[in-house]
Amino acid sequence: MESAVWIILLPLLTAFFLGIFKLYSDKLFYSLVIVSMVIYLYLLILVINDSYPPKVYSIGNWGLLGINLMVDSFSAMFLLIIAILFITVIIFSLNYIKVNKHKFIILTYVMIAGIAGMVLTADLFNLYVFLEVSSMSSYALTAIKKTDKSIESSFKYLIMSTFGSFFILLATILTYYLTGTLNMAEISLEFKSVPFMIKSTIMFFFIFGYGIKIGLVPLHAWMPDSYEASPIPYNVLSSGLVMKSAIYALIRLLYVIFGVEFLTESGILNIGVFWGVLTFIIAHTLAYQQSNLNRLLGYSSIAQIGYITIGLFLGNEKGLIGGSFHILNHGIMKGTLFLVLGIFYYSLKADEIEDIQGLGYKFPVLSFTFVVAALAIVGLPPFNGFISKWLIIEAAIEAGFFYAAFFILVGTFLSLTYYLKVIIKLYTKTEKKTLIEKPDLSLKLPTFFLGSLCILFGIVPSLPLSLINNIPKFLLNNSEYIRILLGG
Amino acid sequence: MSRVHKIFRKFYKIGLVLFLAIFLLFIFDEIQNLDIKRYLSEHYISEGVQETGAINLVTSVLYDYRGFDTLGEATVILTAAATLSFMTPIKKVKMLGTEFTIIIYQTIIIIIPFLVVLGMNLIFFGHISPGGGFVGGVILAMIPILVTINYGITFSENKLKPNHKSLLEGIGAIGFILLGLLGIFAGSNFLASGQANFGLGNPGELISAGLIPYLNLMIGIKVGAGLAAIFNSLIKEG
Amino acid sequence: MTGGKVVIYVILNMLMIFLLFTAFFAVFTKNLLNSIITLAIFSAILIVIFVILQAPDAALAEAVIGAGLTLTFFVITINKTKDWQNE
Amino acid sequence: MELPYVVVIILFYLGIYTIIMNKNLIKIVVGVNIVESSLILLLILISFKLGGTAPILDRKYELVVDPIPQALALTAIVIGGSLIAVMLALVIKIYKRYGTLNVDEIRKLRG
Repeated sequence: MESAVWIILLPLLTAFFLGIFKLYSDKLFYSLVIVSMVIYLYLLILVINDSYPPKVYSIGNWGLLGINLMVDSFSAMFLLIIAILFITVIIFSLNYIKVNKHKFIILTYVMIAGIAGMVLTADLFNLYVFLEVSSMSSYALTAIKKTDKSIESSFKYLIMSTFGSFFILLATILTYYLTGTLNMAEISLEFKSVPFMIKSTIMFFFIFGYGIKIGLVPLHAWMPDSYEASPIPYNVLSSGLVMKSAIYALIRLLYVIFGVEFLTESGILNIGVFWGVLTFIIAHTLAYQQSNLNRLLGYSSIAQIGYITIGLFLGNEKGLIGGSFHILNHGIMKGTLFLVLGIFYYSLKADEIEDIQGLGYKFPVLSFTFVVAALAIVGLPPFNGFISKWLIIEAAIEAGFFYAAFFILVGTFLSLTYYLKVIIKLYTKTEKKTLIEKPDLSLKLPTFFLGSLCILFGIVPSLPLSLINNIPKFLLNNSEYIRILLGG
Repeated sequence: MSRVHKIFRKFYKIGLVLFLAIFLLFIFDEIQNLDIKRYLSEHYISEGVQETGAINLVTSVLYDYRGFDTLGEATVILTAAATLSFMTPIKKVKMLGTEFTIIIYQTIIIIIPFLVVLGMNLIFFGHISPGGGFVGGVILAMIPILVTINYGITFSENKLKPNHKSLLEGIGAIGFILLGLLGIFAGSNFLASGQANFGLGNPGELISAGLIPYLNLMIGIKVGAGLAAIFNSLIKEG
Repeated sequence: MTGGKVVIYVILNMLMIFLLFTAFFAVFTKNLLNSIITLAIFSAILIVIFVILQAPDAALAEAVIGAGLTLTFFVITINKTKDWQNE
Repeated sequence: MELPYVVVIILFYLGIYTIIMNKNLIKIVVGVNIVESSLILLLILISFKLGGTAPILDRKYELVVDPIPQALALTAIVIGGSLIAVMLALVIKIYKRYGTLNVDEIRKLRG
């Protein structure tokens, strides 16, 4: 079970070596990027395969005294997203990024290491440290274009995210003070004897802290600006991984440390579902008024996070499966949309809705992928978005949240309106446009790969669902997770 | 209308802060009368010295029991240094230095050797006396900072080129991970200095506590080079 | 508690109060340079409190990184943004 | 031991208030610094035991202070320090681009 550590170590080691190779030779730099990417893909597949009976890897061989890494099906599903998005983004950005290319690739590797660390760790303070690693590299990636807007939005993102980190650190300190340990399994055992009011207050601080990082509605102010100003390959990773790892960490904390009984008893599940509904209603309406495509897709990401919050906060098995499947699907769909937008921006510097008029005829295959991904994200039947949204609706009805199920349908039509607006603009005839640069294969290939995944997971959902189906076993009743983590 | 709106926003913010304050105030007077359990720290205190060989328990927790946090933290410093290095403009920037008197120049020349000795002492005696990789590294970073302030950025840049700084930073970080991998090659897990029976020696001596002194050294090099690079890019920025 | 211990805890509580005063002054003063200098005093008191609370490692780290480098960066920022005369 | 915890709460929310309410960018970073210091002070307060000695075991002590929060405090100080370094670099960049440190004017100029 060595490879669980290597998933965090390999990107870090590559980033450090790239930092040195950058000074000497470009050829060495790019060959290391390709080699480490291939090895990393192989390692990820290795770990995802033998993830069913969850395994624990203790750093420094200290067992419960030190830090433990835990690979169960929830983290394996997240490693699957990392495998899919990371490889496509690195290939795409190898010749998409012109300014500060070396720094961009080094910071992407560090961010992937931070997110892999957040996903695998079973230790509370280690989760905070890796949260800081991934946030620090995402502030840097937001500001890498050094335009006025990117510096200003990166500063706003930095202040809001640090504000959230304070509450997470405060809750971690209070948890240590109450339980005397930092291992998630031991904390959940010790938390059984902690009075109700204190536990719900600590839970409130965790939710408030992570809520800012996830971007739920009243706390999402920093999100659209950072989408508009950062490089498009980073947008793929930000909406696919950075927001998702925050909600992954929150769900891991809530279900393992506090346990489902406490969640239902304290009524946080209803608040979570209501917050999700509020998020996607407001995000859809705001997305409708946007003219910049990046901001439009940013608001649509916030809306999809609303669906995922509903799915994961329902507290029943089908909800967890639907929510996790939607995390996977949204990463792929939003990745396709952003990559297609990236190619449009690369070839025509087009990022307003008016600029992409008539591009349907110039890039027929690319626009077809855009339409496929747009219909998938809206949730129309043959694609993967429909299946996960349908699972969430079924789970909502099963859990008795009829208003949530109804509003998801309303939300589907809302998102249909603004995506149709873009698609219609794409296919309206217009005069000839001069191409600045011809996008070559290494830009188109990742886009088509992600687009085909949208269709593949829609037609054959059993492929990823086989992995996702045993997620609730270790989240709903956390005794199984705790038994394994305590070295059972 | 906007005046009322501004007042409303002001009271909304103050209300939010007070609302959160009540939560924390409530917790703290509730927490005081709880019986808190500290079995993990009791274990560190009673068996810490035998298991890791380091007398300074904080260093043994930082570099052996919870070594992974320190790796994450060293990455945070590397990211901060990388962020600041691409912030600086390419063109030459006039440094807003002030002309110091001759006394300052002479004292700096005298102080620098003591700083080197102090920094190295804090790094190597990290597992015996308070200090350790981070503190020693920052003191070593003080030397290029003092040279930059006194002799201007151009002199300090050609004394210790930026490329050398990022090279040193890379070497420190890779060294830390390679020492961690030593644990795997010795048959136990990653970053295992106490458990993988590297020579623990008898506590209190300089060469004791397995890998901890070398981990300290690597972190010291990395933090020193990283913070010197951060300082120079902040000075050159503008 | 012996006499010596009581004196230390009285000093500790006084330093805590002093900490509050410096923090309030640093936040509510108009001139930025005053607020930075008060922040230096704030960090200095914090280091003394850490020493009283038997935390030598944290005191050293706070002294070198918190009071040392962070305040140098603040002064550089103030130096480069000519705006500090009028807040 | 009641007063130190009250001081931590007041400092924490003073910093939060400064971050939310202030218009000057550098004052916001001062607020971040104050909140950071209050959390580290809380960590050290948690690790303190009445009459305990520092966690350096060169001799046998009967009561030793808890070493874990001090290790966490060291990590938090370093993370906070590098965060503030990045914030101040962005503040300098914003000042060079917009010529002012006032948040409202920046919002107007950004347009």
